[in-house]
Amino acid sequence: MTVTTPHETTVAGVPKSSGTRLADRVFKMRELAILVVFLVMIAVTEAGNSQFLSEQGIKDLLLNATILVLVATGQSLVVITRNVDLSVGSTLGITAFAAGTYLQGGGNPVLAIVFAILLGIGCGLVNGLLVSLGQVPALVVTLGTLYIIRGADSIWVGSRQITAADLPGGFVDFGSGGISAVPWLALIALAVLVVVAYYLKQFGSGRELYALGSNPEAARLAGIPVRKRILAAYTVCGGLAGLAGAMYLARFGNVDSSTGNGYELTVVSAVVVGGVVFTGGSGSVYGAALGALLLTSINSVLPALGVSSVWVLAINGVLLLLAIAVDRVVAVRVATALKKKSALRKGTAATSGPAASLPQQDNSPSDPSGAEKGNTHA
Amino acid sequence: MPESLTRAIRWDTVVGALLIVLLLFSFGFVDGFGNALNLSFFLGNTLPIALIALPMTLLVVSGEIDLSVASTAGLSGAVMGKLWNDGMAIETIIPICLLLGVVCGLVNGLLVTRLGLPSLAVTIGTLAAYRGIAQIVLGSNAVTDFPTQYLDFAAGRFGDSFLPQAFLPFLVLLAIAVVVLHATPFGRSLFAIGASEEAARFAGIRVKRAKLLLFTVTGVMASLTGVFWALHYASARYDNATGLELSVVAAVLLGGIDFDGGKGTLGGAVAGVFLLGALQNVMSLLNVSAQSQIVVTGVLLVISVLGPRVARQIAIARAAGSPG
Amino acid sequence: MTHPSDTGTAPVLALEDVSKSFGAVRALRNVSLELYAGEVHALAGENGAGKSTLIKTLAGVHRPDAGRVLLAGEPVVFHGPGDARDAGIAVIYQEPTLFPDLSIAENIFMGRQPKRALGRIDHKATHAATLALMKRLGVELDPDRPASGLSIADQQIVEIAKALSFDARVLIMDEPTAALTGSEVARLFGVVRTLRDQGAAVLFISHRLEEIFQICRRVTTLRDGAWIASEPLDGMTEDDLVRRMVGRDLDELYPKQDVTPGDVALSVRRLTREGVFTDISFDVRRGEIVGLAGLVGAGRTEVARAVFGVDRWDAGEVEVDGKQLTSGAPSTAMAAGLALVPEDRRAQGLVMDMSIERNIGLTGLRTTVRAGLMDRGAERSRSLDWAVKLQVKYARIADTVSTLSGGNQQKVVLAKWLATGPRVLIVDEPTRGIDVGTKAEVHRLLSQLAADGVAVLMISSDLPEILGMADRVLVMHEGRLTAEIPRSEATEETVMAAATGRAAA
Amino acid sequence: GGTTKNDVKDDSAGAATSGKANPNAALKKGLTVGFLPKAVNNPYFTSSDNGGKKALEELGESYKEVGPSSATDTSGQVSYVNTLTQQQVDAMAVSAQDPGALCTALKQAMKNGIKVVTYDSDTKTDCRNAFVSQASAEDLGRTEVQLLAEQIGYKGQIAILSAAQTATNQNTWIGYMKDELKDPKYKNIKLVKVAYGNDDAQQSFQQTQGLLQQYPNLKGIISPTTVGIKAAAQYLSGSKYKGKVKLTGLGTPNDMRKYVKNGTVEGFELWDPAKLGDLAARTAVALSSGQITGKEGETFKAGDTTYTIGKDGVINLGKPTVFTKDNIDQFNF
Ligand SMILES: Nc1ncnc2c1ncn2[C@@H]1O[C@H](COP(=O)(O)OP(=O)(O)OP(=O)(O)O)[C@@H](O)[C@H]1O
Ligand SMILES: Nc1ncnc2c1ncn2[C@@H]1O[C@H](COP(=O)(O)OP(=O)(O)OP(=O)(O)O)[C@@H](O)[C@H]1O
Ligand SMILES: [Mg+2]
Ligand SMILES: [Mg+2]
Repeated sequence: MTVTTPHETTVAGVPKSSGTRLADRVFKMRELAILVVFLVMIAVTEAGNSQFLSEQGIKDLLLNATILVLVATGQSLVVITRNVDLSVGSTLGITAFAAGTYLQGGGNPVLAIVFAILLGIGCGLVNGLLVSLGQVPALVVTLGTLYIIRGADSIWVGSRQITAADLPGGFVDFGSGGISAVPWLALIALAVLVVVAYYLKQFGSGRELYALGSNPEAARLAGIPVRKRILAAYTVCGGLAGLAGAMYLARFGNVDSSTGNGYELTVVSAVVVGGVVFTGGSGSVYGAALGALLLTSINSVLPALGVSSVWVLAINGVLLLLAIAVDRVVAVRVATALKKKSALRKGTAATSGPAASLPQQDNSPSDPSGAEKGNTHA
Repeated sequence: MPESLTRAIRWDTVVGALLIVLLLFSFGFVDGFGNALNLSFFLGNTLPIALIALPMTLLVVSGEIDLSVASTAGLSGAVMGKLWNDGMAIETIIPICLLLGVVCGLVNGLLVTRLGLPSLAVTIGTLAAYRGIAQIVLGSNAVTDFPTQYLDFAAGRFGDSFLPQAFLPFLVLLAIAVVVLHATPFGRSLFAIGASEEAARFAGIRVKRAKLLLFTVTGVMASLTGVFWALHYASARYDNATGLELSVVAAVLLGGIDFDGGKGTLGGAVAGVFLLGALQNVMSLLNVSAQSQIVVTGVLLVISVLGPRVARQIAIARAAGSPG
Repeated sequence: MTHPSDTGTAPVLALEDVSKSFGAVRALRNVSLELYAGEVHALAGENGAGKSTLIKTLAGVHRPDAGRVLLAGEPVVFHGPGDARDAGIAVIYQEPTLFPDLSIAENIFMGRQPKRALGRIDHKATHAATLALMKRLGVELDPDRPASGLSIADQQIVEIAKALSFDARVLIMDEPTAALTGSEVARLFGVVRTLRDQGAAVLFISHRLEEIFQICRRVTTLRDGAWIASEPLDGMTEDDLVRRMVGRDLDELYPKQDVTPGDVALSVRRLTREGVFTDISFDVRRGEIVGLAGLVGAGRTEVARAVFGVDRWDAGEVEVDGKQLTSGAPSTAMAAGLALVPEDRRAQGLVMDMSIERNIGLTGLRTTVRAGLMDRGAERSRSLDWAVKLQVKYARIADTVSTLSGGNQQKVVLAKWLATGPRVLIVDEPTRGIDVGTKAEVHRLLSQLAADGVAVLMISSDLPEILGMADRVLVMHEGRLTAEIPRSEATEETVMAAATGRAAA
Repeated sequence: GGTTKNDVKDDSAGAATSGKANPNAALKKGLTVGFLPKAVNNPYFTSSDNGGKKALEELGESYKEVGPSSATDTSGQVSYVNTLTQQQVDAMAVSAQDPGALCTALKQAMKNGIKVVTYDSDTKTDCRNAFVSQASAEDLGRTEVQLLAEQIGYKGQIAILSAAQTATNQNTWIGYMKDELKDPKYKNIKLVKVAYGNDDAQQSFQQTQGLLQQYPNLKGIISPTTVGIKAAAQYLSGSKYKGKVKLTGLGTPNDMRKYVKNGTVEGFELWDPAKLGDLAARTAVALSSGQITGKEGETFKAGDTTYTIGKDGVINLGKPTVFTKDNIDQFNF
């Protein structure tokens, strides 16, 4: 069998072409798009109300976002593995109350936070064990644990509540204090975010989360410890929900049995708006954090602009739809542009080959420029 | 894959059996359960969930989800209240509300099929949007003075029997849904779409059209439920039916419908709905607190997925243990 | 070079009396196999003979019900694919197992990335190593592009690169060449020979017998899960091998009947899909089999997809029997009598979780209907008819297709489309992964269909198949038709020349 | 033609009354009274229901409490009315989530001989026998404006932070607040906005932020809901507005103690929820015993006080208590 080595000449150099960089940019752009939407929104609000970006205003914006950022970061880890944790709201509620109870009895604030995280980890472990060892659909299981944890919380807490008066003053001040406009809580959330993002990008086990979300069967065949990774993702998610619970306590000073009720939908919205795909394998925690920032800011922007609260919910929903639609449209546009670009390249290559046998080819539109050609072959 | 298949096949019968066992137990041992009045309460209160569960099952089988149903119901109730307050005839209002349901469903469907957005994200968005519009439409008003013959129909029962009057139309809708899903080519194609959208497209199935249709039907059923809700409870407020979507999802999941799409039966879904409803009724009669009821619901959900799996493991272990 | 088995050293990897059942299906029955360092060993057998099952047993995916796996003479138990990998066994599975969202480089090195201090991934080194692998295979794939959107062939290349990156002592390849054209195969064999010479043991599966003879030294044959023979290939003929596999003599592989082409049935005019293919025009007449050849990535599949309507086209026209088709509407194409057997059977051809019966039934939803409801009896008999006609090997017609062997899955796809009684049939790699016996059967079927007046457009990367079956060969190169060669003039040389863009036709 | 609003007669003319009252009838013993709050687990309702429980124990009746776990789960509350009906309690005390939604079920209950008392939040008048009002809505609305006006020196912009937009009691109070503000002595006070925090801590929090950003010159906020005032106080105490923006409204002393002491809040008011529950329980028992039927003008004795039933079957608990840093330590609820 005679074999000729193909296309060495025509396609050489293609891989290093602009395709890569463009593709790279597409990924960055997803987060960029949200950032732009966010900045525009802030700018418009500031224009309409100069108080908005006062020191207090910025502080409020950051404080509002921190708790959601934390939970959304954890949730992203789980969603990346093609799972979901709907019980985060319940976990947040029960950990906040537990930390509060401990502080009420005169506990140490640092220990209270550790305690909340540990309890969150416990909840995460339960979810993780059920999902990974039981190999059952995450949606059903975590909807189940959402109810179970919430119910247990209500039974335990009853009608008790913890108010700021019950907490050490230092702890409550920590919840609203900070370095000028930057609250302590925001700094903690930022630290967590950066660490998680770095881990996901730079460590083998982090990449494996993406791999097993992208194709679980292939992950198993590649020898990735699937169950261990999923368990880890849920555990971190639970731990972060616990940390968020402690911060909720510090921030609002005020928890009862309904704390965190319905929070899962907000978290899922933030993650989705942030471009983390529900079928797993793609998205970044920075995106999720931006999504969280965007969502909480909408809730500050509308009142600040004096929009009647009657309108807030509807506007919220429409903005959410807009955000995901714009994100999608941009992604599709860029993908098309990319394709066109590679088409031009292909066309160039084709005409650079010998003339073909079919008559129609003579009328093919001439390719744009020699420069383009030079590029591809460089 | 084969595991989840066994789940779909076996679990809906298990849920059905559980429902029957629960009913028998309650008739025998729970004071006040068996009388006609209580049964009519139980059926009437479960009806909204059951109504939405019908199209939701079809939607989930085809691999999509609609979380905006409760908001659509709330919106149609709010519009109904508003138009009624404005003096329009109820006979005109109800069709308008259903038309509104078409629009709500179409918006979801178009966003999902035309823009290719994930339905979970889209319907979380419309969940907020529709509820928000309801709030704009009706504000803080609560409309309660609907005509008595309509209220009586929605809340009443046949004579002193246990059967709510609204239950018959539901049975008709149920029958239609069962036939559509399990006995028509359209239903068959839904299973194919849910299991593999691409393969379905390559088989010439009009995937987008089917999904758009389903979202629309879901919208209509949700708005019908909204109308029913407002009449059943004689109260149209913007926050009617808040949170109903989670109840529907929980019930449908309990009935063995796989949210990955392509699997499940309507029988299972409906059994799931009435199992949860009956359980709540019985637990209330037995003075189980609301908090404990939540826990029971959660445990039931976990068991619904874990149970079949454990049973399978045991079966395998037994097969391995026995010689041959 | 002396044969390794003669030197008395233990085999690197061996199976001893291994059995494996799936429920009632006995996929392997007391099979033994020995792999020696420095040899390329072929595994042959019909579809469903148990080849992939054997490989998965070696790879730790399946645990054998009975029998042992021996590594360098010592019995081992692999608890999972990871164990086998750690033991130096690299596997290319029959179906590509890529992570669509990750880059090619990450796909190749997942779980084994080069590390920097503190266990962080060295992204640069990963990139460089990937480039080196691509060079070795002679392909141009960007290490940073995501795996999603790669053609089946490119996916297969990535799989090969992944397996090579292990520097494994045992390399197992389950039909790695099924989607490749001659040039890639030649490259691959070059690499395999080098590995062999460096002392690796290679297990190779292919339904293209000439490939087995080209590169392998010994062959183990399976039939219905049972071991038939392990013997040197020296002195064997293809017919001998086929007889071992099938248990009987084989019909002619390319039973092309001569027909006089009738009217134009499929007419494609100046079809363009931007960035994919440009200005494609051709006709297919009744009774004709037209081959569509080209290198991997030439755009043949894309043309087929557009014609059938699963993709939109940007310009041009498609007519079936004089009826214009609309862009992007498979249902109208089907109604006009067009059928497409797609390239990727797992994603496009089959609903893997559905039964054989319903998969075949999927194309007949409009015909197996009575009073608007499904006629299950009609559906079942239609499916049974075609499953039998194509000799699909199954336990029960209600089993899910995912339990079938690769080749049998392909037959189900064919059955599904032939059952529509098409007037124009487009088949994209119709015999990919199909054993020789069945392949002859499929060819006979295509030929018969053509004789009955069906217009057939056959896309295949198997050049002998194109040359053996086609009345006319169209050749594509980088998204354009570059040649139209009548049967009399079609040879490997003329087709390859046009396919690589060197045509002077 | 069809059925329009005009065709429907307003038949909710007065409280559902039947039979004749016998003021001298002895209180029956061994009755079962079911309490159905808007939501269980709500501290406010827990205190009031406990008040009811104590009263019933004292009278020799038995007490039970059922209820949904969410204050917006109206259908859940309806099914609890049904449950109580099923269980044949003698009377129920209900805090209605919705004025209309419970009607069918409550009427059904009354048809079965169960006496229905609403407390804290009323239904339509024909769906219950009597309503125990925590304080007259008019009193509440007006006194809150008076409280705030005093704190800000009868001058400046003020806002209201309410609960849900549909909360009937809130809306009635807000109506009286607006009416009170028409008085010329408030001519320098401007009500700029009514915001809704939906009785959710976080939302109330953000609504407060929004109010302050939108109206930098805001002088005071009235929050006639315990959740709202608590969230607003927490925000103010952690912000630069502490002490500068006045806050008043309805809150519980335990919730608000810290903010009163640290100067965020000068004064707020509330009735004693335990007394509310106590009166609801005694009213229910009186109804069941036939001492009253719910008609205007009937009187009955609850504890040491004699109450008279007002128009539409409304019974008023009395004036609310105003809490300041001087008296707050005397209260614990
Ligand atoms: N997971 C499974 N469940 C049930 N049956 C299976 C499963 N995997 C394989 N089989 C059955 O085992 C037999 C052997 O299949 P296998 O895939 O090993 O064949 P093969 O020789 O690789 O065929 P091909 O050449 O078509 O790839 C077939 O009858 C197949 O249906
Ligand atoms: N699903 C897809 N999404 C995006 N791009 C694709 C997809 N499938 C193929 N491509 C790209 O389109 C181009 C044409 O591929 P196509 O599969 O049509 O070639 P082909 O001639 O059929 O080759 P073969 O079938 O032998 O792989 C290639 O560059 C390929 O990478
Ligand atoms: Mg195989
Ligand atoms: Mg192809």
